[in-house]
Amino acid sequence: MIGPPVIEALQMALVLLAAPGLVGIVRAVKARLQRREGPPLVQPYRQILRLLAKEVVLAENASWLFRTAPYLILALTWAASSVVPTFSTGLAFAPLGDLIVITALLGAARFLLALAGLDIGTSFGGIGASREAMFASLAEPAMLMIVVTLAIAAGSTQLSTIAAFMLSPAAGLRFSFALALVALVIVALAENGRIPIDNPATHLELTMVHEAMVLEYSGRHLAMIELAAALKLLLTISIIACIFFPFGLGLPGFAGFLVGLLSYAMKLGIAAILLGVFEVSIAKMRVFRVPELLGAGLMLGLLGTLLLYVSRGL
Amino acid sequence: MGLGFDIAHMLAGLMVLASFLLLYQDRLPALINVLRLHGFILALAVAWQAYIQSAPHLYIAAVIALAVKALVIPGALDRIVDRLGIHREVETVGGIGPTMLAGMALVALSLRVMLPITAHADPVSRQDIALALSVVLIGLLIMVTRRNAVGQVAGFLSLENGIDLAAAGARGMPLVVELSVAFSVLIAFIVIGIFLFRIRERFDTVDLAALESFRGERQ
Amino acid sequence: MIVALLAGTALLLVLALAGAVARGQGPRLYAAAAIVTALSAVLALASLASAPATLTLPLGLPWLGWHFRLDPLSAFFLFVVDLGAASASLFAIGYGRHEEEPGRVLPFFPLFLAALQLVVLADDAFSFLFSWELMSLASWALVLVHHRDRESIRAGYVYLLMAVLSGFALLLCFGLLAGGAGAYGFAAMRLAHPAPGLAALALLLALLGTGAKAGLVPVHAWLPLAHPAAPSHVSALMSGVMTKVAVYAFLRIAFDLLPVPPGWIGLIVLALGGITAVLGVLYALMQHDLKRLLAYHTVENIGIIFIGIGLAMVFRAAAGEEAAAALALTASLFHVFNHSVFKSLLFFGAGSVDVATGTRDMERQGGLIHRMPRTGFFFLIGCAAISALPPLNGFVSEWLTFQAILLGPGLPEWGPKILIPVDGALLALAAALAAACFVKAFGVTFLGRPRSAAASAAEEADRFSLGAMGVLAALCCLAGIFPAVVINALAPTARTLVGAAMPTQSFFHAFVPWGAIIPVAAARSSYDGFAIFLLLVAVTGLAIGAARRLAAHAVRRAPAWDCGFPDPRPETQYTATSFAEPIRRVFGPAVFGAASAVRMPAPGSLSPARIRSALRDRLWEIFYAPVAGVVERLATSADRLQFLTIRRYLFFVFAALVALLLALALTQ
Amino acid sequence: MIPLAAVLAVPLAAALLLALIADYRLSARINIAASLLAFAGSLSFLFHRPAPGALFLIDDLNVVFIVLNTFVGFTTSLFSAGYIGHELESGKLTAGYLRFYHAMFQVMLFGMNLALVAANIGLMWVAVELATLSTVMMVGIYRTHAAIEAAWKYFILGSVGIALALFGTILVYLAAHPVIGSGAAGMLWTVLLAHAKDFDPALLDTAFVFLLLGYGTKVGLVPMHAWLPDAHAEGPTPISAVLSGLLLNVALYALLRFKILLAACPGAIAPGPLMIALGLVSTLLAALMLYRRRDIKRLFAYSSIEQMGIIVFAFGMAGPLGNLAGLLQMTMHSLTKSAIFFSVGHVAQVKGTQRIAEMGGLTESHPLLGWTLVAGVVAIAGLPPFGIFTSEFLIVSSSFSHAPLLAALLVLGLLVAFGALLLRLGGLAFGPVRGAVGPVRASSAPIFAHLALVLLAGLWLPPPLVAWFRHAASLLG
Repeated sequence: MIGPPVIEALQMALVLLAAPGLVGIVRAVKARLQRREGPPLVQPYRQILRLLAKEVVLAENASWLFRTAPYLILALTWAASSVVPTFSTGLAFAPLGDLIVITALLGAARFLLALAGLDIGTSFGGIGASREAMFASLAEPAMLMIVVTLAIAAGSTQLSTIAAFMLSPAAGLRFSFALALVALVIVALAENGRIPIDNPATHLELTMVHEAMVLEYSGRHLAMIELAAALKLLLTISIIACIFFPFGLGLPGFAGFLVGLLSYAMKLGIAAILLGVFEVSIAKMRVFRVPELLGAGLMLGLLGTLLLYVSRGL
Repeated sequence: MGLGFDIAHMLAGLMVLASFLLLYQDRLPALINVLRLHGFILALAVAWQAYIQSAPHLYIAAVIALAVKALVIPGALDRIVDRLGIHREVETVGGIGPTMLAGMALVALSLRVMLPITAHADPVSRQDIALALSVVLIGLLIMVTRRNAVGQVAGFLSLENGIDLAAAGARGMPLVVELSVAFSVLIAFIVIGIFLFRIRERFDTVDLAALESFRGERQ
Repeated sequence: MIVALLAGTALLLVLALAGAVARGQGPRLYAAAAIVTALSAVLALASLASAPATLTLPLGLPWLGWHFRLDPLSAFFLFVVDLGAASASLFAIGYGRHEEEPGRVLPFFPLFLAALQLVVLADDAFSFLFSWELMSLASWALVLVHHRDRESIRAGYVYLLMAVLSGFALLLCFGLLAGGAGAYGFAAMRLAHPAPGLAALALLLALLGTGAKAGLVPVHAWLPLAHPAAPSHVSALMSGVMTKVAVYAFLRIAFDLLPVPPGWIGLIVLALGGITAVLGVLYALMQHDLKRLLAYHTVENIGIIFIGIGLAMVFRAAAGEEAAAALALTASLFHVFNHSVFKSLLFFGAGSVDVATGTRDMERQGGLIHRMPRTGFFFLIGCAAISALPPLNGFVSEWLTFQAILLGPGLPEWGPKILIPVDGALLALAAALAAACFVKAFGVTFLGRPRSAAASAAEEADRFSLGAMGVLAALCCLAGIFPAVVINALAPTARTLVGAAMPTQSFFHAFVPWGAIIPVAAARSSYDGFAIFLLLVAVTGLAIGAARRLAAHAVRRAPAWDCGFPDPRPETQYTATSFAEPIRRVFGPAVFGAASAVRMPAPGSLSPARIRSALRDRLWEIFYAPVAGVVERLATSADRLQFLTIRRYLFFVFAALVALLLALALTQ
Repeated sequence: MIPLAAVLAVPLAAALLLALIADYRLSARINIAASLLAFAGSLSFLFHRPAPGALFLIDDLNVVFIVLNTFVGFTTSLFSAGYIGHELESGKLTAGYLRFYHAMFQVMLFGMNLALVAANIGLMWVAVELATLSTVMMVGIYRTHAAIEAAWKYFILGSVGIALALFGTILVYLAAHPVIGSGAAGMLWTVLLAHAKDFDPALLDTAFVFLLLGYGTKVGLVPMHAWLPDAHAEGPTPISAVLSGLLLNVALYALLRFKILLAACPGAIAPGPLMIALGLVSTLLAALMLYRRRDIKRLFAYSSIEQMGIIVFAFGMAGPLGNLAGLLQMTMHSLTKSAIFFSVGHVAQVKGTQRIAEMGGLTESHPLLGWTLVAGVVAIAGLPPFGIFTSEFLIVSSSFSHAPLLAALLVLGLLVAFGALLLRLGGLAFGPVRGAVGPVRASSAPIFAHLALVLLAGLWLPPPLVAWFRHAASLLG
């Protein structure tokens, strides 16, 4: 009764709308834990609207790349999120790409963002871009190793298939998956520039990575960037949820659809709370400790792959 | 035939002996004298071969040997020595004793190589060849153990005598005369060469060590 | 068909002669070369699926002759060659005008093109090696065009030496295959069944020979020296095309001439490919000479291609894995095509920048996107493509390679089970680092503020150069958006090599209403470049439209914010070196033995702080320096023989004589 | 008999005539004319040959050598005409020496031709000695310290070699004697070959040892090679060309003849291994020696040793392919190396020195010389499109299948040698211009003639030529 196109449209709208809210929840949780009043949950939405209303202050030597990048970044992130089964597996765009494609789309967004950081020719833009490049050069392989682990286990890189496999008894409980989960969490933190890799709240110059790249943005451009960042956070959480906690996915009928929606909302909420708790309970790392962490992530991914052979005679 | 064989054998043996004498000499004048003797014995040997092979053209070869090898060239060498005033010792490489031992070894080697294989060649040429080979080898040995040009020429000359002996010993070998002539030309050139160096006043001595000093490649 | 192609080659040879005699006819010659090669590219494309055609010319050895053969494999590579050649010639029509000594380029450029074509068409060992060496020779002459600077002379030296090494390796390989009787025809070699050990040795020799030409680590050292030294259109040919010809040679020998080799050789190729990919990109990150950076990226991409080939060999050796082998092979062939396209594009861009700013040093450039917008745009597309970003072509081939890697664990043996995922990690690492490297390449060269007067006065490239770049950029996009077309075109080639091909990718697939490519099964994995492209366009349009409708339109130009302390001096920007610094700190100590020392001035002193960092080329130290040292030492000791006395020389003769006589005496 | 007269009598007569003529221009022309006549005569051998006689024998094997010999002799005389005039002007030679030079040139050609057509091993020996002596004269002609020294070294080593060769010849006769009996018949190729199967193999072995070392000295095989580099470097360049292009071949020819003889005698040792060993040693050592050379002519002299090593290796490997490749390589080397020496001669005259350090950037200052030098080195390195590529292709590929290790060693030598030559070429032909940049007045026709032939051979070998080579190769067993 609800065809894939409808679900697809619903999901794309949903993720875009839910993303700032998710950020709001995380901030609220952190504020509470820090005994602060903290901003209201809708603050991110207001922020974006306010930015849209403001004029754009453009650096003199900004090129067309600098001006188009925000839209492309948002588009890439959004397109990636359109492939991830959030509350239902029956997505029209599912065949567009698999987990690797999603990673690549996010990589493309990062590529553009780094270039935008370099475009103005300020030292902060450079610092952000070069550090982002270093993080990415380790985070992406780690991500792909996780993909390999899952692909070997599930015999597929298609998220819907993986989710279905994870639901089936064939999956069982495997040590490899635990490793993969840890690695994926590390990657997710790096991708979204969360503590301990980066601090989204800071404007203390020398610790900035993501913020340093977008330092020159303002007005609607900045709005796009912010939205894309929020969307990315939601997207990574959805991926983790879809792979490791696919409960309530792919159930038949309208009831199943509703169950999917509810469980998804629940997952997002839990993830937001966990993230908030995690961020207040840990300190940010020195930049050059990060590669070690990400390297550990990569190794975990690879280890997970190799351990699969032990756990199941492939 | 028996006698003929023995005499040929004796003469060849004498040449080997003379070669050893050459090896032993360490003064140029004496060296040249022994060389003279060497050439003289060669002439005799060739003549004898001519007689027992009844090959008249060998007599010519013998005469040439006598003329060139026993008289002309040693004389020339004498003159060089006089002109250059190098009656002093020949610097030999690695004393006389070891050299003599090496010579012995060479004779043994040449016998070992030759005697078995020429089994069905006729005995005269057979032993001739064997001894000639040892003369040749000793000649080479002399060349590599003498630092002085004259000494080396002497060595080369004895080497060549050995070859002449072989040629004469090879029964009925044609062109022997021509070959020995050609060879004498070679020797003549060598001697002339030494003269040239002397006359052009480029080297105050024909000591090759001095001649080696320059290399075109040296900076 | 083949006759027409060879006629084209002959025309190129005529052009070479013309180039030797004609003065100031550069543009005309290049135009002619462009037309000829474009035509033969079309012919090659047309004969991709046609049955093998052969031709024999009475050249070379009379009893052998020169054999030519056009089968799907050679047709594909001929297309790659001619595409690169045509675009390079087109580019050179404009670019060549800036050459100060065209007389050193014009004779050898067409000769080089002809040799490239002949290698691909050759069908016997003699004509193959003849063309192979001719190819090296012509490109050597082109490397030496700027012969006054010592660097290019050294580059030429190392280059030709390695080229001759590779030639000898192949010669020995063919010697084995031909046997004592000298059956040099490839046809005979196909029929001959050499003993397994022999075949393995031949294959390893082939790997050495072709690897040394393709730039496989550790026999890659010549590549980053030679490719930048040549004029840029030649660099593009050497990087984009000549290395592919080496790949062709390996495929020809390993998949066509030899019987199916054992799997362990495939694993060796696989391992070499992974190492090459990662080391190549790491070295590239450390460069700030734009063309050298690109050259090192050629090494990386060759590594990726050989990963695919290695996978294909492993699958081929295993029973019943033809489909997987076909997938791996198709992936690497696809990447061959892609790399030839975007590497040529990037070298053209680098050449235009070189001409415009008079330097290849990125540290003296910047902000060129304002002065040369079109070049910048095309170069950006090239960067995105080589960084494997969807929806461009580079991503598709690497995605396919990954799909092949994901099939590896299904193999029974443990070797591939372990090694293939590790190679996957290496491939992923290489891809990610490549993206970082091209952020640097584009960002430092085209973005930011000019770092030199020349850069701020740069002029946009001429229309021919732009045309060449535009064509290639368009190809990058098309091949990425419609990968199904390319994959289907590659099917015959794959079938001739591994006896199977990927499932035909119908443009409107039955399963999904889009152009998804499905390597194995829809449930396993699929990628739909066209739909993603459409989606991106739609979503971007949506975002922009929304911004237009909802947001304020006001735009104010102002000085950069830069946290309130903007500094007008361009020196304050990040340089190429500083951009790569974090990665250098991560990988440097292990790979380059990097050492860096920071000297901070005393507190209060106004003298600048200095950082001094040094890299060492470990590979050179391990593989090349020792060999050179040994030869040097031997040469020095042998040289004493030149300065002995006559007596000593006589002694050698004497010793030789006695030794031989002794030997005789003992043997009798 | 006319052709024979052309090949032998003409040079001899010309030598006598030239000894009388003072005007060097005239004598240079006569020199050319005589060489041309000899070449024409040798060409006629291709169509009909005089019946083998007691003194002269012409068969498929030595026809190859004679034609090559007379042709290179002719081109060299052309080159020398332009070259020697400059020597006179630059005062390095006087008119008197020029007269001597031209006479000796013809004597040399006569000696070599005689050695090639001789049917009698004794006669051949005499001829080789004659050729040697005449070249010794030529090497020393500049009367400089270095020249006389080089000549002396060449002379002494050569004489010892000659002596050993003669001893070997005598031994061969001795081996033949029991079968053939006394008399001149015992020294005739044809007769010897016919009865070789009955000879005492052990005696032949010993003979071959002496012949290999004796004639090997002339071929320039290590360890008897010491004379070669200096002789090439210190003599007039035409002589260097003749030495590399011709004399080495003549000695090699003698060696090959005796190899055939041994091959025909069942019990005798296979000469192959010996030749292979000497060839490899020569190639490897010469390759190493190339690195430290500072004198351009010495450089290419050592490359000749290397090439001779390859050729001897090929003949040692034997087999139809090996021998064919050997003959081809020998021909190509003669043409290429003499061409190289021609252009090197011009270069040295322009620069006024032979020191490599004092010449550079030739492709810029003298494009013609520079590029011909590049082409020559590329050709000698066995790269296409030149003929040596073909022969090296055959040698390596055919030997690797049944003697992998040896072939690998040979390849190693080739690589090392190429490294050295390429290193020098980089400085000579490219890079900044060094040394004088005066114009070249002598003609480059001989260079182009040779290179064109080598290029043609690389692209297309006329089938009759190959058939003829193959027959010669089959003679070599």
